[in-house]
Amino acid sequence: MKIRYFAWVRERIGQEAEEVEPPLDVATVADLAAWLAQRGEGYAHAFENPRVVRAAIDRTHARPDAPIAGAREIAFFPPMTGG
Amino acid sequence: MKIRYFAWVRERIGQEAEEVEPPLDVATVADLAAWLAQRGEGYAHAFENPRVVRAAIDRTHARPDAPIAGAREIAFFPPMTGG
Amino acid sequence: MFTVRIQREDFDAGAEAAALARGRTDVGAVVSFAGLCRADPAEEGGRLLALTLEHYPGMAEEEIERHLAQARARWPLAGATIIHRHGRITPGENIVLVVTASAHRAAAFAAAEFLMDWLKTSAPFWKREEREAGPHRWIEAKAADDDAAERWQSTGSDTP
Amino acid sequence: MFTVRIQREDFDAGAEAAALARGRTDVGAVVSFAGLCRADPAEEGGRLLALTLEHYPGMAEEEIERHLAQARARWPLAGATIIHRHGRITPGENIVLVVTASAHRAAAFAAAEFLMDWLKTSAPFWKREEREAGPHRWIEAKAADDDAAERWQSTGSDTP
Repeated sequence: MKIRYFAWVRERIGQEAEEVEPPLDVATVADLAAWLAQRGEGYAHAFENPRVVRAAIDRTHARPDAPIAGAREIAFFPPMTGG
Repeated sequence: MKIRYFAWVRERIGQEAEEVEPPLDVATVADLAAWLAQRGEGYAHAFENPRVVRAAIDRTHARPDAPIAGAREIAFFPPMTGG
Repeated sequence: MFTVRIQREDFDAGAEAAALARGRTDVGAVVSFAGLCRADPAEEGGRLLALTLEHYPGMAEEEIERHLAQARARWPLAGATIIHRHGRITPGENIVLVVTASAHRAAAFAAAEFLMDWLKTSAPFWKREEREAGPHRWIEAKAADDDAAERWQSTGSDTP
Repeated sequence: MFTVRIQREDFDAGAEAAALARGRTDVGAVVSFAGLCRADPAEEGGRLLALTLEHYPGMAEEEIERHLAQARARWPLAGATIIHRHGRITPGENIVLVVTASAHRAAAFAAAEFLMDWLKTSAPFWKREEREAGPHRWIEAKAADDDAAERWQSTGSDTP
């Protein structure tokens, strides 16, 4: 499963993308964020307030309780500030 | 007092503008319209439904009960269809 | 820069909009509305050949200036340009332009809509249709336009 | 003609708006919104030198296309063009363009506002500020933008 990071989530984690294989009990977007947060200092910093980190599954906005089974690409990023 | 006519009010009356001296008991815009309506067939046609004819006193929209004393230029026209 | 022009000639909507922001760094939003002459197919009297716009010279400028002053009192505008054409205008041609510039988009959008709604109902312009068949006919005012203008009368909110 | 473009290069707002109506006689209203980079004086960290816009390639286009499809389902549009730039943008430069064309002005205005409100809150773009003094800083999302987008959720009316 490919994970992508944007804006300050990317900066804190220190990379744009990576391939991960989370354990089977990581079922939702929120589970995945919590699992990633344990992978190191940068990850912990990025997910220190999980409510402000948004996610997309296969390029579509996803809520924290969205299941990740079958996803090819999951992205984490701050609230959008385009326009 | 100069009277100006626009759009179908102008067409029905057959002229763009004229100078008139209404009697002193013609005090309001509505009085003036009623007085003008008696001046001939075209005028009667223009003012046949006085509620749809709008007026301006000295280039400012005026209601039927607006006094005309002191006015230099009064205009009559249909509801606006610009824009 | 605030400009009102009543003219027979066409205008360049893009150039007018660009001029409001040029050389400035306090404009974050430019909203432009261009109204064009449409020719809907198969209307009564046949295809529309042209509109002729009659106006009340002098009052047209003054009335639009009054509404522009109201818009400036109501929203923080950095600039606005309003152009209304008169004379004979054929389908596809420009009729009216309203451009508003502001720091923020809500003010620019609201002011542009406010100005257009008032232009429609209170600027002294009248449109006459020229069609393939049938006599020339003055367009009747639409109740929907009066409603659109009246939504701005409530003083409770800056957006309708 | 419906177009969504994500690009680094500047755009010509006037040319894009003109293109939507060119050669057509069914377009009565063209609304154009251009969002520009502002530099407000005397902010914390000194004068703004530039914004850098990061985006999620692929998702940015798809997300905007989804909102454009919603707008087309909701209002009768003859055309729309949405352009969003990314990369480094200095004060006074264009950031975003939304142009909508319709037979009538209410639809063109409502669709343009709808698209801008959703662009602000759901298109995957992030702005980072570069100022004269102090570190680069990511701009925080505004609650007002979420409110602006949410007003379109009520299904009762086509205008907020």
